[in-house]
Amino acid sequence: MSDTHAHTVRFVRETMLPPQDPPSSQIGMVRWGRENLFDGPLNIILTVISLLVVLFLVMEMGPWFANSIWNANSLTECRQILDGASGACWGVIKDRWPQLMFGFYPPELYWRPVTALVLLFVAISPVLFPSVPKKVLYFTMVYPFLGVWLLWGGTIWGPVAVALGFVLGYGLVRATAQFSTLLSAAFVVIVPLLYWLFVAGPLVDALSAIAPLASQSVPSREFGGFLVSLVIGVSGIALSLPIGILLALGRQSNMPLIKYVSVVFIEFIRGVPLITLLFTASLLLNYFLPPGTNFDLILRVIIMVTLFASAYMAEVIRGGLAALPRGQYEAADALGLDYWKAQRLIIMPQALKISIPSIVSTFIGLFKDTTLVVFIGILDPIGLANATRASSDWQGIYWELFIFIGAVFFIFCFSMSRYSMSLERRLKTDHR
Amino acid sequence: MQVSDEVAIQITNMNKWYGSFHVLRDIDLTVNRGERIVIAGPSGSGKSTLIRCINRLEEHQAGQIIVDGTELSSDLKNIDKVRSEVGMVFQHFNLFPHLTILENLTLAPIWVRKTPKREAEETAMYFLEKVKIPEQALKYPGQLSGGQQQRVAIARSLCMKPRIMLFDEPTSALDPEMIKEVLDTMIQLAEEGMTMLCVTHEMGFAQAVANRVIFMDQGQIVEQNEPYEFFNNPQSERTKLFLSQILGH
Amino acid sequence: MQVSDEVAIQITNMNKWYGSFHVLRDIDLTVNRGERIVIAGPSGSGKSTLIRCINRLEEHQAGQIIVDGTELSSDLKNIDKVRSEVGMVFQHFNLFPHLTILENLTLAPIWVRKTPKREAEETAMYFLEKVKIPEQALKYPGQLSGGQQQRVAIARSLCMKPRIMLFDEPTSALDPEMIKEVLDTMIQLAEEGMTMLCVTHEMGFAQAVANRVIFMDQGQIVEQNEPYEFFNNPQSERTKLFLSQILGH
Amino acid sequence: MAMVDSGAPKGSFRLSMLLYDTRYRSYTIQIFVLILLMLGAAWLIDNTIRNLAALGKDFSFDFLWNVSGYDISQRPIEYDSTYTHGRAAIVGLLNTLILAVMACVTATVIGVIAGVLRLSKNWIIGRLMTVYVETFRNVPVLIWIIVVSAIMSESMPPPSAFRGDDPASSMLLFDSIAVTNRGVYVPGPLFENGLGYFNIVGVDVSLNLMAFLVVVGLSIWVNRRVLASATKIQNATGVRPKTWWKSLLILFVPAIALLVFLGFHLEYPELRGFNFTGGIQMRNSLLAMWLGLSIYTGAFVAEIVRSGILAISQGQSEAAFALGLQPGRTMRLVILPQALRVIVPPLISQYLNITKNTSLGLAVGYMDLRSTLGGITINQTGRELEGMMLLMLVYLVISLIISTVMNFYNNRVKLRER
Amino acid sequence: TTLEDVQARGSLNCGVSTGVNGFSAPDANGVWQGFDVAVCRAVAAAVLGDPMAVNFVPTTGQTRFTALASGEIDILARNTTWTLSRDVDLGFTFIGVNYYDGQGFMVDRALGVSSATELDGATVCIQTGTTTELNLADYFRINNMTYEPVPIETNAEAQQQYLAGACDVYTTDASGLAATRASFETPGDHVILPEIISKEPLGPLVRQGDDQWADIGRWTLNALIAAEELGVTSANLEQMAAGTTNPEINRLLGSEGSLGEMLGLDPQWAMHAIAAGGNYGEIFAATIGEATPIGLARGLNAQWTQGGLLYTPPFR
Ligand SMILES: Nc1ncnc2c1ncn2[C@@H]1O[C@H](COP(=O)(O)OP(=O)(O)OP(=O)(O)O)[C@@H](O)[C@H]1O
Ligand SMILES: Nc1ncnc2c1ncn2[C@@H]1O[C@H](COP(=O)(O)OP(=O)(O)OP(=O)(O)O)[C@@H](O)[C@H]1O
Ligand SMILES: [Mg+2]
Ligand SMILES: [Mg+2]
Repeated sequence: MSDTHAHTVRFVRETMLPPQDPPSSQIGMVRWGRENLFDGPLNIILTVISLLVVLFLVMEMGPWFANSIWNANSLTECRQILDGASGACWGVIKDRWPQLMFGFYPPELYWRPVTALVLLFVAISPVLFPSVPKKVLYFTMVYPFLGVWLLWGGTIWGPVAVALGFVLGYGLVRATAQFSTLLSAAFVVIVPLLYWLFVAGPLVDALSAIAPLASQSVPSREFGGFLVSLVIGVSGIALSLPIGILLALGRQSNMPLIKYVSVVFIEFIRGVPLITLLFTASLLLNYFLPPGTNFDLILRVIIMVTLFASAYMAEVIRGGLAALPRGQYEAADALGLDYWKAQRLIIMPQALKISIPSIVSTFIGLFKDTTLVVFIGILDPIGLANATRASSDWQGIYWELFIFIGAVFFIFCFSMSRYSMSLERRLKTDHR
Repeated sequence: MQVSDEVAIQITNMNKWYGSFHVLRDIDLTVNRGERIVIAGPSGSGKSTLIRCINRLEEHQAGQIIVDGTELSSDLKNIDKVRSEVGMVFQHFNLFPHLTILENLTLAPIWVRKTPKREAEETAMYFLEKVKIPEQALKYPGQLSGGQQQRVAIARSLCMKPRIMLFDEPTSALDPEMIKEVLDTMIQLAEEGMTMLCVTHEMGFAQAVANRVIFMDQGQIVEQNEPYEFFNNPQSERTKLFLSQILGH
Repeated sequence: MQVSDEVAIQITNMNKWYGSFHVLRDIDLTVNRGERIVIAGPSGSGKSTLIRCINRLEEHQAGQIIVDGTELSSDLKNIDKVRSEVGMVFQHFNLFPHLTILENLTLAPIWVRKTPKREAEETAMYFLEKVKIPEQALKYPGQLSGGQQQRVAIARSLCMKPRIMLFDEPTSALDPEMIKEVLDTMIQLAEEGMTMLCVTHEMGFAQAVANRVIFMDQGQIVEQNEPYEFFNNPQSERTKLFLSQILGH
Repeated sequence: MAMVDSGAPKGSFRLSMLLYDTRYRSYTIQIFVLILLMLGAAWLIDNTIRNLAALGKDFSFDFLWNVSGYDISQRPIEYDSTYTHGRAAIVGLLNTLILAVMACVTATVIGVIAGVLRLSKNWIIGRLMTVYVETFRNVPVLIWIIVVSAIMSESMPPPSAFRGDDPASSMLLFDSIAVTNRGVYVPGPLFENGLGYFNIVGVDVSLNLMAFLVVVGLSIWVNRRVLASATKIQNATGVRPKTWWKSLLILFVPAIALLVFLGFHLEYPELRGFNFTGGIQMRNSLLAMWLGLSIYTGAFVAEIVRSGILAISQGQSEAAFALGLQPGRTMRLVILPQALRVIVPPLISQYLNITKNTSLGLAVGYMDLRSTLGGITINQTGRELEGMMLLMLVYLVISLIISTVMNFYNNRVKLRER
Repeated sequence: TTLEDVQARGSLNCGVSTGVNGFSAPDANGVWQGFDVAVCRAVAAAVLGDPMAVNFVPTTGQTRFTALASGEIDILARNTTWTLSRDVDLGFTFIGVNYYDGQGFMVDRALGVSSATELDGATVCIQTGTTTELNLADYFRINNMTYEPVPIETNAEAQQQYLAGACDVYTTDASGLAATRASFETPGDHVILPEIISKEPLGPLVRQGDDQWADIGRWTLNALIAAEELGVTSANLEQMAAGTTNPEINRLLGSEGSLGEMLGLDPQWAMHAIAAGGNYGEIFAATIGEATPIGLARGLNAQWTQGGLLYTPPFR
């Protein structure tokens, strides 16, 4: 076919060309500047505007930050030191630091929330970092009870008795495995419930009488500041996980009743603002519980926040389930695993892993939303800022408190969101 | 390779619909113990559906399927019984990516058969050796090649000591180099007398080990014959057309 | 298939850098009208970059590219002119998924060439028939198979009545069955005398239709020859190595 | 479809089939769950009834018809302290909706600009936008609202600064806009030969506004006809006639004519007594909520827009360029229609979030539904159960409407696949 | 009963506001201080003998009544105005008045306003969820004036807005106005207008239906007032408790009679209550009196013998 060819085309390169440096217009600051800052009139305008904005911000806030005062016990003192100049009075943070962090938690017991926080990281480390040995998961299972005991104190038998209920449930799962899963499921749910309702209380009393192992108890109304935000956020997410899983499964169920109950619940919760649920916790929950029941506000808030988070969690987990190929369900079926075993051994471990980044995002959202508890009189950081500003010493202070609170939230949320992004990237390459 | 007279699977007059679409029409099929059957047919002819009905991954709406003496009905106990007797290998392996190979293999024996863990692991290693990859036991599926994964999938089914094995195009998702290693494993299995139903387009395999080739089209069994006759002397027009297509290219 | 003496593309001493990475080094290439050139070479050798420079999807930093008498510089008018003369087919088709096949084909003629709609549609149907899928005109790209999509992509380029066609690995994202249908379309195009530059590893295609095969490595043209000579009598060591790899397997 | 249930032995129903037979099992479970649900509901309702009885309260919505006794500063409809609680709730609802709509619009604008700028090649603007997005996303919205409100009340001049012979501040734009720490006063429309009002179910509807809307609607319709005929000409001849000047004429001339006819003029705000009067006042509370929600949500929208544009692969614009389409057309014909499919659904859920977040109005004294019905009314009447239920119901209805719109959109633009 | 609950718990749950200078606010050590707080401490001391056995539950204008109704708190001491509907319809019992107040207005001196009747068209900062909101609406309507309400949640916020000039007028109880003004950099630049537009008897309240508990609260408060009248102070408390010539003091401090027993309390209940923070006058002086930054004069809250309204029924 090449016979129609006009001229010879043969060419062979004898020596390869070495790479050369690009022309000078292609490298260095000049090119970088031209390409990134001054490429075309629009870009030049944008650059100038941005520089002006940055300049303006620095001019406006620079002196204020530059004149920061750290050692002052009241605003008046600050004003005296500043002597008319504009400047930040960070003395308020120093003065109220323990309060903003721990609220009214007894100062001699600060080590307890701190330990609880450190142990929390240990407990979730196997989930977050694949290199952590799997054995740590046992600690993760113990942590909720340990954490509760560290934070609230009191007799150690309370958490132990509650934990026993779970052990009981697990034992029943093992024991009733050969019966119909339906019967055993009912059994496994009902027996521990009965235990918690009727046996656990007397058991705790009995055990405390025998071996009074107790630490100083701290009622939750003494919690405040970031401690309260963290407690509400973390327990909301942790408790909402199992409920969210059930709701997600319910929403996928082919039984209409269960499906619609789940859908209605999820859509209801997602359709109303969190603040109305918080008001429900503070104003209405007592209407719905038997007359005379009365437990403290933070606990009620945790209940409502858990319900709130579980609706969002359900959607997150539904996303994780949807990402699983059908083949996984079929393979489990074909091996003879029943629904619950398949869920527990095959589906959930994978779906949850896929969902971790979204769970982290949900947590960030929830953590930010905990600031709304200020509306029902819980002294979270914002609430404490208001209370601080109501004291004679600090009446009139403003920016410093909110900048500080905002910065702490930022550090928390930003690092978590970065972590979840890196996790997402890792999962993308991990998963087949 | 002996075929006994005992019936392993008995399908009578079975029909299945997806919505109003009639996928399987009046299927009658008897498989004896030790038989090795290859099912072929154009895409969409219902081969996968048929095979999936046999362990109730799909529900049939009319007719009877009796596997190893147990009738498949809506009774869960029967379904469980059948499923633990029948192993299945899928086109896309469907290994569990979050478990090691060994855990993949011991999962069902431990949780369904209640085998002690130690014993389950021994069985698992035995079958891994049989499919010639014992050294991969502690890796994760994602670290294996497609052919190795499919062999693990076969071993996983075998660990449940099934009396019947179903294969749904086990080699069609594999690169050509890997097809052979999987087929070798299957041939070995066939030689040991396992009852097998296999949907495949590997005609070499069919000729080598099948007792019978079944040709399906439009949800019905169109032709059934011994491999040699089937390939060299097809009766129906459709079969001829089909054979010319797959052998031609 | 005649090759005229008229020059279609003239590349002289062209260099391109990505940052400080020298991708294309001293490229000299003259393509006559009606010539069909296949470009081959290992991955990362700059084949795609070269072809994308020809319609200024990438900017070159030194040297000259003259397409159909128009020099490519930063002059927007020239770029528009060249782009409407040169058609390009991508590895991943890049059809517009929100438009029907017909709309995909008429979009550029209507908005760039200012063709009346009716006329544009007629042309579109003509080319759809040419790539043998006129019946798909009203479907959406997502509803077509890969091979069909790539043929639509070729038709889409042709609707602009280009004088030069560029192909960047048009078949490498396709299943084997579909490769043939796309190559057939391309061969037909070649036979009609279209000037073509084609990056491909389909050596059968190269032997069948190319006037010239260009082998690139490390951003330079290493060897250039007629297909027969190129495959049977490669000169450079690199070419030999490359050919042994792709033909060997 | 012919359903024949042969083979299966029918007659012999055994009790165990309730548990083991797939046909009955799901009923067993559902009935069990239903019983549990009803028990739970009965328990809750019984508790509520007993608690109400113990407190000596009844369950009734009569309070909605009682005189409210409190004033609301921002009143889209007529209201004062002699109206009822029900009316106060409606005022609150309207305020919620006004705020939500305003914030949705600006959040979208800010978000689109920031999202696009974040993709810009300009290094410094890209960095600035990243800083914007990250700072605003990672700090609670409540703090932003409080901070914006503080900036407004701290750094803007009070109305008194405009007073005197040598005022400390002056109005902007030829004395037409006053920016004060009580809000921004802008000129308001007045009509010399106005058409008056029309009263429907106790709400005064301005006929001027109606007439204006009708005229604008008509203009838009005519403009669409013009565009359609341009398309027709383009289809026939291939050349699209220039229509922008026609569109301008059609869109603006009739509206201006109507305004002239009605004797439209602006009423400028004027410092009288303690405050500016005349014109339209956008109160601090509204501005703080509006800006706070907009910039906070804008950061999320920016991310949505950015990822939406990134999701439309590079290949699409390359293919369009290779066909000779210019960047502007490529954007309009190829990129935008596809990016919108990706962007709109999450955007709508951001709108949902904005609507829900308007309930933070209390923090800066914005009288939205939560502050009126869910706040002062509950507090003055002690009807927290009824009030909260009503409040949730209203939010739920708004949410459902928004998500219905979203589903409708999703179904309409779904890409067809095999 | 509530008394039994409190004694079993060993601590009193007392609702206070989330922060009003001088009335209730936590100090840097997290200890609540203030005039309302002192009432809580006195009741705790009377019931439990320990003034520190109080759990303070911060409540907002919105949550305070529910918290009390639901039993979350035993007593609400949060400058709450005693009105008929609260007493009757909402189902609470006011146990007395610890501060007689009235709603007033504060304006910037520079405005040159000297009477509330000149406030037509003004922008007014009010705290929501209070009776001030209703009084304000009434007052302006009666006087045919218009105003622009700026509803604000907390006192600190209101003060901020007022100082920044975002409102011309700040209205709240006169005590609050004075307390707020006292903390300004230049208090002299602000005037409190002479009009008091409402009666605001502020007092602690308890749930209706537990008369014993209401009695305890009521008489604890009375004991503080009576102590001032009778000259019992924390300084001479020990000495007087040993017995005096005045039988009323003896009955009050438990050295004579069995008043404590009638209430179901320790005979020394009142002594403990007074020991907690001193008598009414001492508490007043320490928290909001003229020597504090708040600088309130006794005014109406002086003893009846001094021309004030404080008048306790006899202890007998
Ligand atoms: N879940 C389902 N719902 C509706 N139709 C289905 C479903 N699964 C399969 N079908 C249809 O049933 C028919 C038979 O499908 P089946 O998968 O059994 O074919 P097959 O012979 O295995 O084809 P292949 O060789 O492509 O795997 C096909 O037309 C298919 O579209
Ligand atoms: N936008 C870019 N920025 C930086 N480097 C690039 C870019 N695009 C390509 N490269 C680099 O330029 C080199 C040549 O790329 P090119 O895509 O032209 O190779 P190719 O020969 O087409 O390879 P393949 O066969 O894999 O498509 C590669 O090393 C690639 O990594
Ligand atoms: Mg199949
Ligand atoms: Mg390439």
